[in-house]
Amino acid sequence: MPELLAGPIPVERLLAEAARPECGAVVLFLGTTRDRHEGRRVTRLHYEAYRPMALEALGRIERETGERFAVASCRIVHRLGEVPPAEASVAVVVAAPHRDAAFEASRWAMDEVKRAAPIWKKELYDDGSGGWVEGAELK
Amino acid sequence: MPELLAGPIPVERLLAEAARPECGAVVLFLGTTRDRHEGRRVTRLHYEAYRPMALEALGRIERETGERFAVASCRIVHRLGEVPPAEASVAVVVAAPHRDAAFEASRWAMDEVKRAAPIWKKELYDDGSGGWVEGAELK
Amino acid sequence: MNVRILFFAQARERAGRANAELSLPEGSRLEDALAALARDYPALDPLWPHLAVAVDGRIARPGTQLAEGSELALLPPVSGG
Amino acid sequence: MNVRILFFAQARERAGRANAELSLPEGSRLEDALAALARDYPALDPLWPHLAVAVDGRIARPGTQLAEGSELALLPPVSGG
Repeated sequence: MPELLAGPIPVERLLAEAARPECGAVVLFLGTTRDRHEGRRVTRLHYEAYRPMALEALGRIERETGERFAVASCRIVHRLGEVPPAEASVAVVVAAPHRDAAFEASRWAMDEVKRAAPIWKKELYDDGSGGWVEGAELK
Repeated sequence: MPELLAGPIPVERLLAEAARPECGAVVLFLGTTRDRHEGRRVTRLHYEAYRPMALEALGRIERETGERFAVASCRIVHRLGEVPPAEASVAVVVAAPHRDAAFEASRWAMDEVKRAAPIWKKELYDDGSGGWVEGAELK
Repeated sequence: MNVRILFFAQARERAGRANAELSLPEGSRLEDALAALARDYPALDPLWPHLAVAVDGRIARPGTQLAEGSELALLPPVSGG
Repeated sequence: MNVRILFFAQARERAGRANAELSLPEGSRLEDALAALARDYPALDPLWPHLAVAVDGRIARPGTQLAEGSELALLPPVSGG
């Protein structure tokens, strides 16, 4: 089950929940906030979501990851609200018997999160202005 | 700098050390102990290393990962001694500006660890016997 | 009938609000609601070509039939992650 | 001269020990040390085709010149990770 939460992503809990004795590989992807974008200084990011639809989209991605790849589990957690530089805005955790599937599944799931979840990111700059990040049109 | 250590891998510390404001992606790979191998029940793994040469090999892999891929950092930590099922025996942490490079670098580094580091794994079975895992001949 | 409108991200900022109620004749379709919104919120004009619209949590086509209490969401291009 | 031998993994188990000292004539090469080890530890026989050997932490060829205090390591196929 995916989660949308305010505040830091509980990475250690996610890893503990992903660990299972029939798996030899866990891949954790963290998307973290960069402090520069196209030459401007980013002081923080603001995320918002259409929550019920985002949870459904992330849940669909979790399930589809399990169907497309030989993995035992896929969990996606996205942070909302303000995220300072170097902190994680999204975590994807995949556990799999073998590492190739874990890497491929994690990458695919992350691409899908960016493509298909109704979540938006605004960059806030050091001059007080802000800009929504150019994204992907939902289909 | 790589580490060889007894006891659980301090994943949270490694992630905190990897986080940096110019990076948008962190990929953590954990190799975990499986409880079955070719139909036998594995109760734990035993790892040993030729420590100075293993640290040199892992350090070389960390550096070469940074040269081959557009990543900001690569850290490798391998646990030695006994490792129970579902616990991590190895961690590779890569931070990069963009996620594709982070995934590719992590995967390459992990393949290299298995191929080139003088570290050995013995499976201990529930009947009290054990077996060294067939590995890669060093070149 | 009344439907609920949710504005997100740029749509929220351009509309100046996060949500609204819209009264429509019985039998209205999504395209009727969108025409009303285009009239009421001219600041949304540059966004329309890029907006997806969901009805009750699913991306919907303009011919979609609305019902009392339907939830319409205006969804700019997404940028999660 | 004396060199130090380190046995790892299967080599350690077959040799029945983790390390040993070996006395060799001055000017000995790695191949001379390996011949002595093959004599002293027949249980290593099935392993030799698969062993790599390091001298002072680097994989070495049989012609490598040894020195007083050299550290030789017998390295079975590796299986870290």
